[in-house]
Amino acid sequence: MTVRTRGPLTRDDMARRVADDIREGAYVNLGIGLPTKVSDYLPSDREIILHTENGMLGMGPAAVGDEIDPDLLNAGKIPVTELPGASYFHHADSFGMMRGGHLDICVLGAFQVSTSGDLANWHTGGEDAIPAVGGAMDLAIGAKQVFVIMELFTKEGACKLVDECSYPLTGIGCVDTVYTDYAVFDITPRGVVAREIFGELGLDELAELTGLALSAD
Amino acid sequence: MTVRTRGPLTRDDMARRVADDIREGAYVNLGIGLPTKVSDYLPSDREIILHTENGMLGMGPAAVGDEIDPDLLNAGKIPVTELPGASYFHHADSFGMMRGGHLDICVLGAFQVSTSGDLANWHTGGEDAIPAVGGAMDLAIGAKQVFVIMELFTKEGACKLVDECSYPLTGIGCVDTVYTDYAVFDITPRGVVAREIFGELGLDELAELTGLALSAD
Amino acid sequence: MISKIVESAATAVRDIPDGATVMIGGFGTAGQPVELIDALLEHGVGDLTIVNNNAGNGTTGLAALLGAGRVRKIICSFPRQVDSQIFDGLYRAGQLELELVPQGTLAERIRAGGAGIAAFFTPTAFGTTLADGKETRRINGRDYVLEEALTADFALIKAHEGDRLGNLVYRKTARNFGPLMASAAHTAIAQVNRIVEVGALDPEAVVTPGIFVERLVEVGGRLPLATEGQ
Amino acid sequence: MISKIVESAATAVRDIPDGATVMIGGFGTAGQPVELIDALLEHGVGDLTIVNNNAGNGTTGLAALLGAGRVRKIICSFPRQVDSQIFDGLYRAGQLELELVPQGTLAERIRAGGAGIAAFFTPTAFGTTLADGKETRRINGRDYVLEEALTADFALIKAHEGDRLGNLVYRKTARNFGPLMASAAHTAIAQVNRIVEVGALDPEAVVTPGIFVERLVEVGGRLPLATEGQ
Repeated sequence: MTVRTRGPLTRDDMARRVADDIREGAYVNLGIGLPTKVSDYLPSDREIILHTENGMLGMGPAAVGDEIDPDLLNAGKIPVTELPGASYFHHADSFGMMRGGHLDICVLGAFQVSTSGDLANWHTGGEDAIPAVGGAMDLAIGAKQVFVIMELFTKEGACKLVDECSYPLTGIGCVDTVYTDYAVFDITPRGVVAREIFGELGLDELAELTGLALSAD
Repeated sequence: MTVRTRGPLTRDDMARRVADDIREGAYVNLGIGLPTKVSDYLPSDREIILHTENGMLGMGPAAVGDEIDPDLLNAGKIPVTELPGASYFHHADSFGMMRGGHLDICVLGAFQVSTSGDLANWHTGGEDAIPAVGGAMDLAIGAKQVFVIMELFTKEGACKLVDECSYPLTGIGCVDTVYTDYAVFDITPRGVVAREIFGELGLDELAELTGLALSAD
Repeated sequence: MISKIVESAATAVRDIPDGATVMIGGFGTAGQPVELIDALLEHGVGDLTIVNNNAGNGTTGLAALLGAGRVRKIICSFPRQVDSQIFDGLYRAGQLELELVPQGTLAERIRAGGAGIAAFFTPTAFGTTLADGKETRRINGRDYVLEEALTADFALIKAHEGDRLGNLVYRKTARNFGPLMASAAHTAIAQVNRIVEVGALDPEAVVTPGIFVERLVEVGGRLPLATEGQ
Repeated sequence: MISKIVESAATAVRDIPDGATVMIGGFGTAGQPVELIDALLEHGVGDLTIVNNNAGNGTTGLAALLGAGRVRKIICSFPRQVDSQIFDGLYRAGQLELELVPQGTLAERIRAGGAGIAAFFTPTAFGTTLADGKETRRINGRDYVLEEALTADFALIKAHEGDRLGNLVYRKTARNFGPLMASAAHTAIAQVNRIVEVGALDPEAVVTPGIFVERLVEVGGRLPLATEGQ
């Protein structure tokens, strides 16, 4: 089999698929990078409240032109806007919201996710790499549901959903669902369930491709 | 010697004496009861900021008439007023101010104070007594300086400044100065110093009366 | 559209079951959610564990709940007051369990419960009978007591204004335990003097963000009566 | 009359000694007290321990302080950014000690320092390399890591408005670490966009009560430039 590194879904498709699973009224934190793109696809008929770790609920879209205010940034330090009903708070309160389990969903990127829900997304472990953790570990253990959005394979063809993470961990057993370009995987006590497979592959083919024991929904 | 239970200073005198020792700019918490009376004697030429444990800095005098607002009470649940520059905060922040050592002075009543600065002011230890601690233990250990204001003797003539407290403790080694109707006592590493004696007694007489080893300033 | 507004205090409390742990806001009467407590009394459940700073004043509110025999245990800092006769009688009769907690430790335990902190070392109460049996530790030359977080099934609190998202502001010293309890309870129920439109509250001045509030009910701006004494 | 107002940033920082621990507010550039950092750089002391969420952006502010060799150690959560080249070089050369702390743990440690809590059990980082060597404990079926409070000799923060008593309000997400650091430092120094009269700030909306602030200096409403990237 040739290395297939990209599945049927584009990154925008993946973001749209995650957005579909965010229900009306949810309090949601979107991580830096690909997760941020989810905000572009939140259904307009659902009222969803975005949290940013740097002290805000009710975050609106990225600021453009005159809207740009250097005191109003998201976690990626991009200028954003404020929606009606927003509130500001300091960092201890903001991370208390995470750690205390008040966020319904957080969406994170990942280097690897294990079949038991371990998350590795903060550090490659490379000797020369400068470590930077930010809010990753707090987000990983805090939200009621942790969604990971990532391509299933690295550019080199290595599967990122693994039996055991080789990268340094961000959190243990914390991931609930992994949204990839091939499928949506739920991490359950009975193993990994491929809840939804995109494109033409069957469950057996996906299991072979990933080298994992998978079951269907 | 006959039992002498009351010294030269009245309770108002004692409160005035404490007030004299509160410097310009101090953040001060006045406990329930006699300590509250200190506020009546704060020098008008000094700006002193009063904290109340139930979530306020910048507390003003007791409210009268139309000023009475059931949402604006002091720790004794008496309606009070708000001064310009006041602020409100929740209980965790309010007690963080105490515990974190931000208050300059708190003034407390006491059943007993020991010569090493232990404080007993929350519970008589009586079997049938219903315990109630409130903020007493937080105040005892939190302020930069803890002043106790109390009559030196009980009505039965027992000295309340003692070598070891017989009542249950509120805090250990926490009292700095004891303002009584007989004298002002500083609790120091070298023992109890009678910094100021009121009326006609000499140091030796006061030592005999109290049964304590005292030194002069 | 999100709306956490419920029509009545009775509706707001109707799923509180027997045996629930319920935090109730207020310092004395300031911030006491009188209408919610009355609804809880009317609702009729018992065997409750109540977390409040006090243990009831006079014969109404929390005192009435105690008097009706609905409370198994109370966790508080200052039960004895000039008008705490209902508590006093039950306690002396051995009909009510009391967990006495220093006020700042009570506040911090509730805050920890809301913030996902399991336990913390505090200097308060070290060397006193209220630390009996508790783990202690010397850290950087000072002695501390280990205290665990407090959480609850429900919180009943009183705020001044709120919007349909559950954002709340308070009035003066009626704020006290409200924001903490809202964060520490699975279901936080707020009575407010006035419900306002979304956007009417200044985002810089919101004290309890809506994420902490599950239900709110407008009780029409009634202010409680002040009581004197401790 | 109390006045915590000082005439200039230079005056505000002039007693910061060599070897001091200095907390510096800001999340990236929002809330970064640029003028105070510049004054600290000009002041010339070194061997500093800095607590900040990041480790400098570009070549100004905190990055300039690092670049001038004034910092011995930095305690932060997210040093590596697109424009953290000064930090990166020093770190790789072994000329700067790094204590990496998860952002929420950093915030909570500072808050604990201000609130007199010596240490706390947090679930964050359990089972990761950032908990290596730390005490852990299972509490009610979940695993936690013990983390100690952080305090500092000085805090440099940026607020929006302040009065002579030191009461502060912030603007939007520039609030971030400011209120926490003010509470955790022996001497908290705030630069504000505008000094207002006592009584001008709404007591319900004051975020940092003056008790936490020792000095404030007006820097004239300059807003920092926004930077993009992480």
